[in-house]
Formats: sequence, C-alpha cells, structure tokens
Amino acid sequence: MQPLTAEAFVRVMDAYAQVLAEFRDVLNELDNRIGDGDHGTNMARGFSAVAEKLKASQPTTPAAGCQTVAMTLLGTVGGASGPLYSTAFLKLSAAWNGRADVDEEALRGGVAAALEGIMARGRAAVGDKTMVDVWTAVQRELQTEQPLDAQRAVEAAAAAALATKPLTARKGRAAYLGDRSQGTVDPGSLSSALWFAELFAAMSEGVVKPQWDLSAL
Amino acid sequence: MQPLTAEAFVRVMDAYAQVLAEFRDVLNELDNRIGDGDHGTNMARGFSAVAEKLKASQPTTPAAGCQTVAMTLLGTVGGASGPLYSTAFLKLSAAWNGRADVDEEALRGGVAAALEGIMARGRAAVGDKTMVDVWTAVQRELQTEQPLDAQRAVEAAAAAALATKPLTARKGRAAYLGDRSQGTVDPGSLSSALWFAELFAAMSEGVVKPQWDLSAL
Amino acid sequence: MKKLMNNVNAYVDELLDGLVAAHPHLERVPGTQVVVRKQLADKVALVSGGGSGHEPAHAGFVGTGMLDAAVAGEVFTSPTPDQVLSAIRAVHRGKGVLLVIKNYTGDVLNFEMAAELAEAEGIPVAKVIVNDDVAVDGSTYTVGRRGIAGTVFVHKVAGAAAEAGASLDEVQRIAQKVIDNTHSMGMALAPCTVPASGRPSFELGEDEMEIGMGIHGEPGTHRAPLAPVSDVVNTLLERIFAHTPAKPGDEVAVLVNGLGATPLSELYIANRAISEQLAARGVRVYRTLVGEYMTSLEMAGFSISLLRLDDELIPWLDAPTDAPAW
Amino acid sequence: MKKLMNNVNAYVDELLDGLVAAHPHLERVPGTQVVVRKQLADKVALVSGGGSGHEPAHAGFVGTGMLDAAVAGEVFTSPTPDQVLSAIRAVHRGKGVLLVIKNYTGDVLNFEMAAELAEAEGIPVAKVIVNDDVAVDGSTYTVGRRGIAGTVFVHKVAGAAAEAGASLDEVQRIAQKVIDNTHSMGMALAPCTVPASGRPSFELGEDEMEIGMGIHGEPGTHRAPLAPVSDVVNTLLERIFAHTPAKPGDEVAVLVNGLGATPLSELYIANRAISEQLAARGVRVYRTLVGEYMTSLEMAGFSISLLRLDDELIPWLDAPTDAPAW
Ligand SMILES: Nc1ncnc2c1ncn2[C@@H]1O[C@H](COP(=O)(O)OP(=O)(O)O)[C@@H](O)[C@H]1O
Ligand SMILES: Nc1ncnc2c1ncn2[C@@H]1O[C@H](COP(=O)(O)OP(=O)(O)O)[C@@H](O)[C@H]1O
Ligand SMILES: [Mg+2]
Ligand SMILES: [Mg+2]
Ligand SMILES: [Mg+2]
Ligand SMILES: [Mg+2]
Repeated sequence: MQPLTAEAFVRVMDAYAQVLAEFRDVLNELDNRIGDGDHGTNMARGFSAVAEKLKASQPTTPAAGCQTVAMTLLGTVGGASGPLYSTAFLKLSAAWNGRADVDEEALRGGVAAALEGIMARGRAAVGDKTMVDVWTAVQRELQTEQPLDAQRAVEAAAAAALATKPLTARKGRAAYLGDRSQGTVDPGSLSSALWFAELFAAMSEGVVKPQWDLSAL
Repeated sequence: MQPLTAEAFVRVMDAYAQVLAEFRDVLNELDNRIGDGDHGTNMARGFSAVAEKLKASQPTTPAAGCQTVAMTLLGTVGGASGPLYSTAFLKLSAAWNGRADVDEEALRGGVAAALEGIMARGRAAVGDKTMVDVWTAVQRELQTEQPLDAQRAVEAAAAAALATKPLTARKGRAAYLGDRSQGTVDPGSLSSALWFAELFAAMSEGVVKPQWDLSAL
Repeated sequence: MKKLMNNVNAYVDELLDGLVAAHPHLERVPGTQVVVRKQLADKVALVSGGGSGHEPAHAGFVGTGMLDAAVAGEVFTSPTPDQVLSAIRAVHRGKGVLLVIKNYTGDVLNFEMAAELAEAEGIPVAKVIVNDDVAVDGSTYTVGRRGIAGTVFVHKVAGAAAEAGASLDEVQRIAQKVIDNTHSMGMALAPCTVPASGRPSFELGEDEMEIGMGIHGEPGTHRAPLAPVSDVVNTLLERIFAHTPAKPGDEVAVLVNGLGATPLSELYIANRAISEQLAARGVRVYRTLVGEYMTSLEMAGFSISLLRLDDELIPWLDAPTDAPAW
Repeated sequence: MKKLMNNVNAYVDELLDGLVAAHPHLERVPGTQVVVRKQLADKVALVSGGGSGHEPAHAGFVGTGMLDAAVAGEVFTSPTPDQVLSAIRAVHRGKGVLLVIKNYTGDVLNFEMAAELAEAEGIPVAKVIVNDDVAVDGSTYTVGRRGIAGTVFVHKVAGAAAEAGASLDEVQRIAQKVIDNTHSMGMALAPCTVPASGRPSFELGEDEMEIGMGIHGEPGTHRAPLAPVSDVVNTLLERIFAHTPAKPGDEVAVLVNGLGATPLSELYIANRAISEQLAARGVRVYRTLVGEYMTSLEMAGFSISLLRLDDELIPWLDAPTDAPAW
C-alpha cells in the first residue's frame, strides 16, 4: 500500500467519473428494475461535476479534496444517493484532516467513519441491500487484515455488491417492491464497489479490477 | 301511388328503424371520415325510440304520427341531425293536418314544406353537401313528374346522395375539413335517401330499393 | 380503451352525479342532464352547455358570477332542445335568459329550438354564439369559426355582469364584446377515445402533431412534424394575431388550456414561451390561466386563448365566483 | 415520447419560469429551483418540495395560507440540500420553518441535511414526514409508507394554522395530526415517461391495471384485470379503511386526485362511487376535492385520500388561500 496523496486522490476521482460514465446505463437499468431508474444518471451527473471541481480547485490534501467532493455531490446529485455519498466524503475529510496523505491506518479510520456516517444518515443495516453492504465488507477487510491485501479488499467489495442480488431490500426505494426486489444487484452497492476498485488500485500497484459480468447483475 | 295511411306510416318508420340499425356502422364510418363519427349512432338511437313510441301510441293519422316522430327525435338525437329531422317531421305533420291519409298531392306539399323547414333551420343550400341535396332531388321529382314515378323518385334520392361524394362541404361539421371533405358521401344524405326508399316503397308496389355499394360511398 | 367507468351508457349520468356530489352548491334538475346552482339569484340567468367530454366545461363553470345552468349532451354530441329547455325553465327568474352557444351546427340548432320553445312559454331568451377558434377561418365555407376554450371567458365576464344586475340586453352586449375580443387556437399530440366507440378519434404518427385541432378531434390547418413548444406557440400566436384586435400596448387575459392528458408541467413550459412572445409583441398580460378548462377527454395537446381587455371587462374578469373550475 | 417542451435539460427550469409568469404573487429565488411567495408574512414558514413531474405539487400550493416555498428537484428526483436550504433562508422570518417532507429516502435525507445546515445558521427548523400511502405497509421492510397526494391536506391545514399565527411547535403538531388522520391509495391504467429517459416507466397490458401505484411509477400491491371503477374504488377504500381512524359518524375530507392523463369526467365517475361507498360506511363527507393535485407526469389513474376531520381541523381546511392549485 502506498499512501494516497492529494494528486493521487484527484486522479482516483477522475477515473471514477469515467467509470461512472461507462456504467451509467448499467446502473440505471439496475435501478429501473428495483427503483426509479436514475442512479446512473444521478451518479454520473454528480461525479463529472466533482472531477471538474477538483481539476479547478487543485486540493493540497486528500481531506480538502474530500471536502470539495462532499459539497459538490450535495448540490448536484439529489435522491437518496446524493446525501449518502456526500456524508461519506464529509466523514473521510474529517478523518483525514491535517494529513498530507492517507496511509493504511488513516484509510481504516476514514472508512469506518464514513460507514458510520452513511448508517447514521440512512439508518440501514448490513443486509438491507444497500451500499452499506459494500462499505461494511471493505471496513471488515480493513479491520481484520493488517496489513491489508488491496486485491482482497477490492474483491470483497465486488463480492458484497453481487451478494445483494438475492436479498430483499429493506431500505430505499427498492424496499417498496418487497420480495420483488430479489434477483437484482443493488445499484448503489455496485457504484460503491466501483469506487473502491479505483481507490485501492491507486494505493497498491498491480491490483486487478474486477470484471463485471453484466448478465449476472 | 297508393295513399299512405296511418298504419302504413307506422310500418314505414318501423322498417326505417331497422334499416338504420343495419346502416349504423356505415353511417358512423362516413361521419368519421368527414365529421365526428356519430351520425349512425344518433339516428339509430332516435329512430328506434320513434318506432317504439309509434307502436305504443298507435296514431290515427299520418299527421299525428309525424308529430310523435318529431317530438321523439327532438328528445333523443341531439347533434345537427336531430333538430333537422325533427323539423322535417314537424312540417310534414303540419302539411298533412286533418287528413286520413297522404296522397301524391299531399306528399308534394309535405316534402316542399319539410325541405323549406330544413333549409330555414340549417341555412344550407343545395350543393352544400348536406341532406338538403337529397330532399331537394325528391322535391324536384315531385314538382316535375306528375303523376310521380316512385321508382324514379327513389333513384333520384339515391343518386343525389351519391352525388354529394365529390363535393366540398359548406355546412355542418364536415365544412371544417374544407377540401378534405371531398371523396366521401355525406352521411345525412344517405340517411335521408334510405328514408325515401322506405316511404316510396310503401306508397307504390314493386318499387325496387337501391342496392348500396358500400365501397363506393 | 382503458377508462375509469362502469357502464358506457351511463357515462354522462354518472359523471354528473359525481360532480354534484363533489360540489354541494350545485344540483341536477331531476330527470335531466342539467346542472344548476342551488341558490338562484334574482337576475338574468346564463345557460351554456354542449356535448360532454369537455369537463370541467360546462358544469364546472356553474356558480355565483358565472353560469346558472349547464346542459350536458352525450359525449361530443349536442344536447337535445328539451334538455336545454329544462335548463332555461329551471333558472329563469323573470329577468330573461342568455344562452352561450359554441358555434357548431348541432349546438346552434338545438339551443335555438329550445329558445323558440322557451319564448313560446313567455321566457325572454337572448343568445350569443362563441366562435373563437381561428384555426378554421376561410372563405371556402360558410359555417364560420368553431367555439373552443375561449368560451370560458364569456361565461366569466358575462356571468359577473349578470350577477351584478345587468339587464338581458346588457349581458348579451357584454358577452358579444368578449366574443369579439377572444381568439383561440389549439394543437394536439395524441387523440382521445369516445367511450361509446372505443376507438381513437384519429391517428397521428409518433413524430407528428396536428395544428389547429378542435375539441372533438376535428382537424385544423395542417399536420406537422413535432417541434419545440416555443415554435408551436409561435405558430399558434401568429395565427391568433392575424385575428385578434389586440395591438402593442393592449392588455390581454391568457388562457393556456390543456386538452386532457397533457401534464400541467408542459402547460407551464408552454406558458413560458407564450409570455415571452407576448412581451416581444408588446402586448401586456393582465392575467393568465393555466390548466384544464375545456378538454377533449384524454386528448394530449393544448390551446391558447387571448381575450383583449379594457376597463369595462377587467372588473368582471376579476369579480368573485364560486364556480368550481374557475 | 411526445411532449410539449424545448430542451429536456431545461424542463424544470422552464416550467418554473412559466409558473411564476402565470402567478404574479409567486417568484423564483434567483439561481435556484425554489418558488416563494413574494409577500412573506411574519409567521412560521412552511417549506415543501420534492422531485418535479408532480405539478401542481408543490409550487402550485405556494400562497397565503399554504406553503411559503416549494423546492423542485429534477423530474422524480429529490432536490439537493442546498436548494432546500435556499428555500429555508428565503422564507424564514424569525418564527422558524416547518419542512413538510414526503416519506422517500431521498426526500428525507436531503431535507434533513438542509435542516441541519439551517439550524447551524441559527434557523429553528421542525419537520413532519407524510406517509399517507397505505398501499405499501407491511412488516417485511422498515421504510414505512410512502407520501402521496394526501400531502396536500398537510399543506392546507398546517399552512392555515401558520398563517393565523400558530407557533412552530403548534404548526408541527397540527401537521402531524393531519398526517395521522390522512390515508391514501392509488391505481394506474397507463405509465408516464420521464423526459430524460424517454421510455415509459413501466408496462401494463391493455386489460390490466396496477393497484397501489405510487406517484413515480413504483408498483403497489398487485396487478389486476381492468374492472369497473366502482369495484376499483371498493378495493382502494377497503385498504384505506384498514388504516384510517375514521369510523361511522365521522366526517372526512375526500381528495380524488388525477395522476395526469385521466379526464376529469372519469374522476367524477369515480367520485360518484366514492361518495356512495362512504355513505354506505356511514362516513360523512364534509368536503370533496376532485382534480389534479399531485400528478405523475402523464400517468393515467387516480388516488383517493381521506382526511378524518374534527373541530380543530375544519376551520383550517376551509380557511382562505390564494395558492393557485387549491
Ligand atoms: N437508507 C439507505 N441507506 C444506505 N443506502 C441507501 C439507502 N437508501 C438508498 N440507498 C442506496 O441508494 C441507492 C439509490 O440511489 P438513487 O437511485 O440515486 O436515489 P433514489 O433512490 O432517491 O432514486 C440504492 O441502490 C442504495 O444503495
Ligand atoms: N346546416 C345543415 N343543414 C342541413 N343538414 C345539415 C346541416 N348540418 C349538418 N347537416 C346534416 O347532418 C349530418 C350530420 O349529422 P350528425 O352527425 O348526426 O350531427 P353532428 O354533425 O352534430 O355530429 C350531415 O351529414 C348533414 O347531412
Ligand atoms: Mg433511483
Ligand atoms: Mg356527427
Ligand atoms: Mg356529433
Ligand atoms: Mg430518484
């Protein structure tokens, strides 16, 4: 694991914005099946704004970058995912305050704080078929594996996203479908897993990002 | 020509109600092309009520029968055709007042009065592509051919209805179509021609009613 | 055909029941399709009506300061004279009755016959014929223009004058003045289905619209490819301004009328274009109504009506009314 | 997709422009999608909002005696907290602000974050969460019921109390009382099309209807064969009465809400069945609203909302308002 600098953070967010543009229709389609079909549009809109803001503001620390991400998402995403991702980045920013870069320990603290923030705001628990499932999987990897194996963490995130497929949603719009929410991967879980793949790839050379079999989502 | 008794009048109206039930869709279809598609429904509704009223009231003169027809149409048809047919029968009733039956001379006076009534109410002239075209054709036959050849009169009515096809409507709902009203027979002209066929067939044995080639309407 | 209904033959009867159930100051004249105010005032009475399927027109405009009675025919079919006569009898309070008739042969003939019957009974009846639709106006035929959504301005202004005690002649004059100053034009994106027929009233391609559409699906000036609503508004206003007496500096009331299926959001988007384009023409908007005032069942589309105002009309336009649909 | 619009990305912006152009007592907070009353009173302020596409909700309920501000998100997407914060700031007059939030995760989260930001600025903010939709109510999940058309009753009653000078606590209490006594359920005959997607939100067979449909096309209890509207009304009322505290002898206000494409005539036919069935249940109807109050673009269908009334709520329900859509 190599510590994440401010420049590397900006590159991660830029790469993530591109990934979201690619996955926009996939995320919309998943959300269409069990929600209102806008998760891809919401995320792509928000994170393309984030990428631009970061390029323009050139943050000098990861914390400052996270603050910009949080504020930008807050004003551009809306829906359920907007405040949740915004909260996550606000908590990351607070956790990394004063640091020039993010090492493994800072990451551990940051992810725990972010997850706590998401759960406090969204009131979802693990297994409710939300992004909480993915953040929890990563947080567990960070807690139990020291030093962290970045490849395992990426795979744990992807596995957690896929594991939402058979679940019945108990939070968010998909919850209104009851049992009919089974059989589709939660779109917010997928978007979170995609972010962790970019993050860990930037912090550890040689990480292989998951190949998503779209027909299995 | 044999004079039309009250009983024969009731039979004419009964037969006409049946013809209208058969021609309802045809009349609707013509009206659909150049109007609002309800002429068949309107006429079938009105004249089936007429047939019932006449059966129940057993009029003792054709004039009394016409009075019943006029009042029944007034309360059941609506649209443009309701007041026009109602006016026609009101004028027939007035023209035939005091008579036990209707001979050729009475018919001549009645049709002239009815046509005058239709024109006074609807303000249409011959060639405006309305029922006036058919009533005028019959009225001309009655004026010019004495004694009347009933078969010729029936055919003149049918020919006048068919002759509305190439015309541009200048009265009624079809007029809003302008040139697009060309190429369709006026539904009110057809319903009038159908009535004259029943009337003359009842007053003259051996009259052959026109065969309508639906595809030519 | 997907409709919220029970029995196609009771469509009008049931909707009138549901309407008076919702609006306790209205009632039906028993045995008729006539809706009247329960509390009739000692004044000139206003009666309007026409085929059903245009709700809230016309029963939704019955109330203090608007109509005293509305006569409902079958869907898209003019009511019969006996029905109109029932309405006239029900609301006449000795000061005479004004009939507000839309210019369709059927409406004109049935209302005229009712007027003759009422006058034979000694009831003074005057009439005005609304012909605001500038879509169809040519010299090739002689039926004149159709009456569409602008009719609502006549109900409102003449109704207010009647409520204030104007005489029959005076109410008729004011109603005619509104008619002379009201011009409308509509367009459609999708047809409606008359319950009794079950078939769409016309067909339009996925990229087509009909300009000048009437409120029963009668076609208008032409069919055109779908265009941005600002262009559509421009087309309609061009033609309206070829007829309206409104000039730069004049004040108008604007009615942006939905035909049934068009969302209010789209009507507001249209109104944005309308208000911009009126401003560009130097015409001042005194008041704007946006919503469904005279519909065509579930037709998609809208119409624009302009009423040129003056100092006489403005107070009547603004006068209070409890008619549910104003 | 056939819509009266110019630019899909400016859909909300243009509709808000058209709305304030039509209603001169309303204005936009510059640079936002917030609509506010021009004349703010020295009282507790009410703010509501949500995704767009539900017009007239919510901007149409801004006016004296109802809302002070409405926040409009993208079509069917909750507005962002900064927008809600702008609304709160714009209408706060020192007496605090009540947020009326419909129970969707997105709405709740965004409004809550805005509330926190406003409180950090020293503005007292209270909130209520409307959850009138009894279609989705089970123990298998924990998000609770959705907020749909009954929300309008909250705006009206709480807005009137605020206008009369009630304190923030008091307005919140009254709003919550309305929520506790409001229950709704809807159904759909045909889907809508979100402008940005261009595709229908769901598919229904020619003889099918969806019972319990939400206002964004979220499904409800089940799909069923098309039935006479009296049976549909019975199905909806059965479920509503499983939740409403209204008992025989109680008085209710009824809202028969069209989802967008359904003609008013059909809503009246539905209301006939509703008023008959409520009478059969011994429930008295104090007041009925029939029309489009909270739509889903051009979805076809309707919902029924019942508000159980008492002596405290009735005067607020009847209090005057100049909100255009009440
Ligand atoms: N209460 C919650 N806690 C955590 N995550 C949630 C919650 N509700 C929804 N989500 C996440 O948000 C995603 C949906 O986001 P999005 O579609 O953008 O918003 P909306 O549901 O308002 O349309 C879901 O896939 C889920 O992962
Ligand atoms: N002014 C008129 N004078 C004579 N006949 C007319 C006139 N207007 C319409 N008609 C006749 O009425 C027929 C249409 O009747 P109908 O469809 O029942 O009424 P509506 O046009 O009101 O729907 C036309 O085909 C035409 O023959
Ligand atoms: Mg979504
Ligand atoms: Mg017709
Ligand atoms: Mg007709
Ligand atoms: Mg959404």
